[in-house]
Amino acid sequence: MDNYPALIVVAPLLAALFAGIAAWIEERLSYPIAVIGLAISTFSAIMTLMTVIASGTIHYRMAGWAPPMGIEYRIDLLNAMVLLLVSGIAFLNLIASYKSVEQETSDRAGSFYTIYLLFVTGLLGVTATGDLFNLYVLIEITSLTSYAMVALGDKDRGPLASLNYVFIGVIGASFYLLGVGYLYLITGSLNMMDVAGILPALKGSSTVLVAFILCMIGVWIKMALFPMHVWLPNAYSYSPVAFARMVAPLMTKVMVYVMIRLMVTVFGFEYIFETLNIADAVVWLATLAILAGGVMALAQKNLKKMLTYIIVCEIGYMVGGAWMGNQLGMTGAILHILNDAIMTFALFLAVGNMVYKLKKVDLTDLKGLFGKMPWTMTGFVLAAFSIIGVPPTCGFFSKWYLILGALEKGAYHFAAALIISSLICAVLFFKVFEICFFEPMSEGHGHGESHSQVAIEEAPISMLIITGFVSLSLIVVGLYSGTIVNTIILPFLK
Amino acid sequence: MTDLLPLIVAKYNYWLYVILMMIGLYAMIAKNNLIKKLVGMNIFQTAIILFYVSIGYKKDATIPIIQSAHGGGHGAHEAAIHAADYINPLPHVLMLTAIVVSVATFGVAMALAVRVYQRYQTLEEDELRMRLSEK
Amino acid sequence: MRVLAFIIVCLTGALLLYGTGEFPDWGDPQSPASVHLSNVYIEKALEQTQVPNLVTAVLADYRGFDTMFETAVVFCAGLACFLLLRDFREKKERYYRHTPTGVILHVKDSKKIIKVGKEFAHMDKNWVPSDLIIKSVCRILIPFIQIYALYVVAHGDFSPGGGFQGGVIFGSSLILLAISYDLKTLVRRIKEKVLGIWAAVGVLIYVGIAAICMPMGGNFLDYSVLAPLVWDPHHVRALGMLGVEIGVGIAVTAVMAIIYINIVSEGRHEEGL
Amino acid sequence: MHWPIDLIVLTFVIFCAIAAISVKDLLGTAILFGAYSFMMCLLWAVMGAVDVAFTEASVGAGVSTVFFVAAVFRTSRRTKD
Repeated sequence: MDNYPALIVVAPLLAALFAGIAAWIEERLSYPIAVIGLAISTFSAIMTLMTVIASGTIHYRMAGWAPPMGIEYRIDLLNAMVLLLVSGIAFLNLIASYKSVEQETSDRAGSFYTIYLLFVTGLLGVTATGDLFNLYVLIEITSLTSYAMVALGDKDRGPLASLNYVFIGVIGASFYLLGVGYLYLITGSLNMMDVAGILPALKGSSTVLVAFILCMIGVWIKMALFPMHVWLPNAYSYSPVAFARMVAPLMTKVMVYVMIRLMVTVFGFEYIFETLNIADAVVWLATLAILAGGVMALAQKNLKKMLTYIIVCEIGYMVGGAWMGNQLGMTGAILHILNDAIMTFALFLAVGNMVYKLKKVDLTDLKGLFGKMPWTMTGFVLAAFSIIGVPPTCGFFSKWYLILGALEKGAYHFAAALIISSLICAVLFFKVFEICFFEPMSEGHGHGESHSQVAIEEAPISMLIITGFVSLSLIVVGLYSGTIVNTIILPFLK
Repeated sequence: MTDLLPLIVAKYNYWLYVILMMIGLYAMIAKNNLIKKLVGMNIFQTAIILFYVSIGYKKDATIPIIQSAHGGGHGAHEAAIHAADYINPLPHVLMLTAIVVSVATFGVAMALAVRVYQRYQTLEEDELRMRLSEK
Repeated sequence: MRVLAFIIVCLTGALLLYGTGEFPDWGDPQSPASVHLSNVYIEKALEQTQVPNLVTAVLADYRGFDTMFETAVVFCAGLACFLLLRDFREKKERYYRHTPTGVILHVKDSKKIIKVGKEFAHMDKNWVPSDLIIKSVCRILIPFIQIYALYVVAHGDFSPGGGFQGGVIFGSSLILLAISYDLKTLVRRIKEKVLGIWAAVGVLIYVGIAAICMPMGGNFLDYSVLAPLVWDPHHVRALGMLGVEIGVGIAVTAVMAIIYINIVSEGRHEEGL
Repeated sequence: MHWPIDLIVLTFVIFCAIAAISVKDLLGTAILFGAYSFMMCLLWAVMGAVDVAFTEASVGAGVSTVFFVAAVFRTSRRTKD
């Protein structure tokens, strides 16, 4: 079977279509179809990752045409890792969300799964492809699906938030498309490797410079880097929980991946850090993003909104690390894609369980939650520790690399911002813990006894198992981060 | 004048696509009505399509349909095909896809606009902002 | 806001104009874009795919993978419109028309449903007497438009056109039916369920043809391995493209109708333009 | 020698675009927008992009305008800018 790379993307697409047909004929069939599709995809992703580690980069030619003419999937270590991450998270989330989809969008569950699968297809395709234009089409699939989902979640404010998201999303995608156009005009090719081969000869060209800036702006808008972040908090907090749990960890990370791919593979380090002198400015922008994200998170009263601002903050980490221009920073950024996806997923899983039981998650609604949902809160605490960066969890290690990278470059402001933002996160989460743990449900009797008296009302078992599994994997990934760096990231950067 | 004309002809398309893009972008950011913004969005996208099509144009070349083979005989393509005779087909292909994507986005955006109107009875941004702050 | 917009627009414009400085001249046959890849397509496509329309050849074969996702985007848009707008609740107020007398009944209670038949007919709220000329002209035109649409799909290999354009034209013939008669006529003739399934089936034809290539021993989308399945192995790629274009056409037709019906009736499928 | 047609049509396109975003009646915007799309289609046909022109004629000037009119029918025609 050499077709695993194609199967990763095609299995969810086929499943989406069958689920779409099933939605009209027998709606209950949609869910098992979706599970099968994503299971195949995850399995193929695991096989692909193993093949890549064992025997190096895979080239898969779509329609059998040689690369610059046809579209090629070029899967190296970084791709393979992100592919497994995306399909794995989508699969686990799908298993966890059966109940919450039933609760939130019961009458349209079939269509929900179809859109969900199409979104996953888009993300996987963005990650796997080796063609600049194909990337654009797939970005549009992910955008269209998320527009629909945002409007679907909150019936009241959703449509307006979604329409604003459409405007910003289209500007972002169009800038990227324009950048690709400039690249095509000057090189005559769309394949990433082919373009990368031609570009060094055109070093001083203003067209290449403009192409680079346009692509970067487009990708930054899509990943919600600080001044372009306005769409993200509303969009993510209004979409249905089952979707938010997947889009929050994955969408921005995949866009960070796209940025790293453009930097490393297409334009090349040499061009970015030696010919251009904008790395310092971008690191400053990332610093600002971290601080602004942290401060705005402090101001929120709703748990979901607060977490979305933390995402804005985390994007700053990764962009800053990638633009540090040294190996340590890049290692940190790539490791943080993995870690941040898992820890955001764990956080949102816990929040999803809370929403399932409480309906609203304003901070004041969380009183006495430790007693009511002990397992969910354990997962939440682990994930929060990881975001803060407490040692055995995985969040610590990527921050460590990022700080080392910043110190090596001499970007002390970035290192300081990282530490400050960790403190802000600590303050934020301890505020939440305080409410959940010490403030009793109603008229309580102090903190000691209250949680033995409150009846335990946990989320369904399927959601809890996934929450527990993902929270534990935070520690496992943390302990094995040395292995991940040595087998995947360092060989990739060489 | 004799020097100016070739320059204008050589770059006119590219300049005007920039102007069209600026019009579209301006409408998207500054206009108050959501439907007007959508029109701006579409102008923005067509400007990009114009840019791509301009890349593909080649002087003294014909449309990218190979003529000798019309009717599809087996031996018809024995006559040599010169690349210089035909316009570059690749940007056209890309733009077909881009047009489709833009109409899909347009349809979804229109559906959203209808939903927004159902909820707030207006599509003017300032009025929407007022409604939102009232609650 | 306007000042800010103006500044952003001017900055973008300046950036883009700066980029045009080193562009090759418009229509220059020696520009990199016209030399590097396109020559290979122009010289090889007919020989390799047996399709004289280079755009179709590149669209459905060399870059068929893009087109597959483009179709998925269309499907996605249709689904999104359906999810956003479709409203299954019955309308409370109804209007009926007593056919023999022309009297209009306004029923406010949703439980009282008058049987629609010979005596009574459904009517829209803002009803206008239908124009005989428009009705008859459209009635004559629609079949021809549809045949033209089929021609465009089928002849996409040889002349401009293809699945997408044909699908849009077919879809607009359905929309024309809804506009010239009324929305109910269209909804009665083509059930919503049929449209929904068609949209998915159209994309499925595309992905299915592409996916069959994998068990047959080729890469994804590699039509050439389908040769044993078709009657004319020499033209297997052209036939593969035709199949794919038919899928695109079906999907696009259905989606255009879905989007129109949902927007114009606010998702109630009862009355509209 | 296509460039004179190209120049003239391009200028028309710009006029249509400006008019479409500045007219105060949304139905008028819809029609001007259709005209804009059709001009674009003409331009692309002149540049030899027949497939793109065909698509734009059926999509931009056709179906998009219909969606537009449908949406205006369900919302409002009035606008302040």
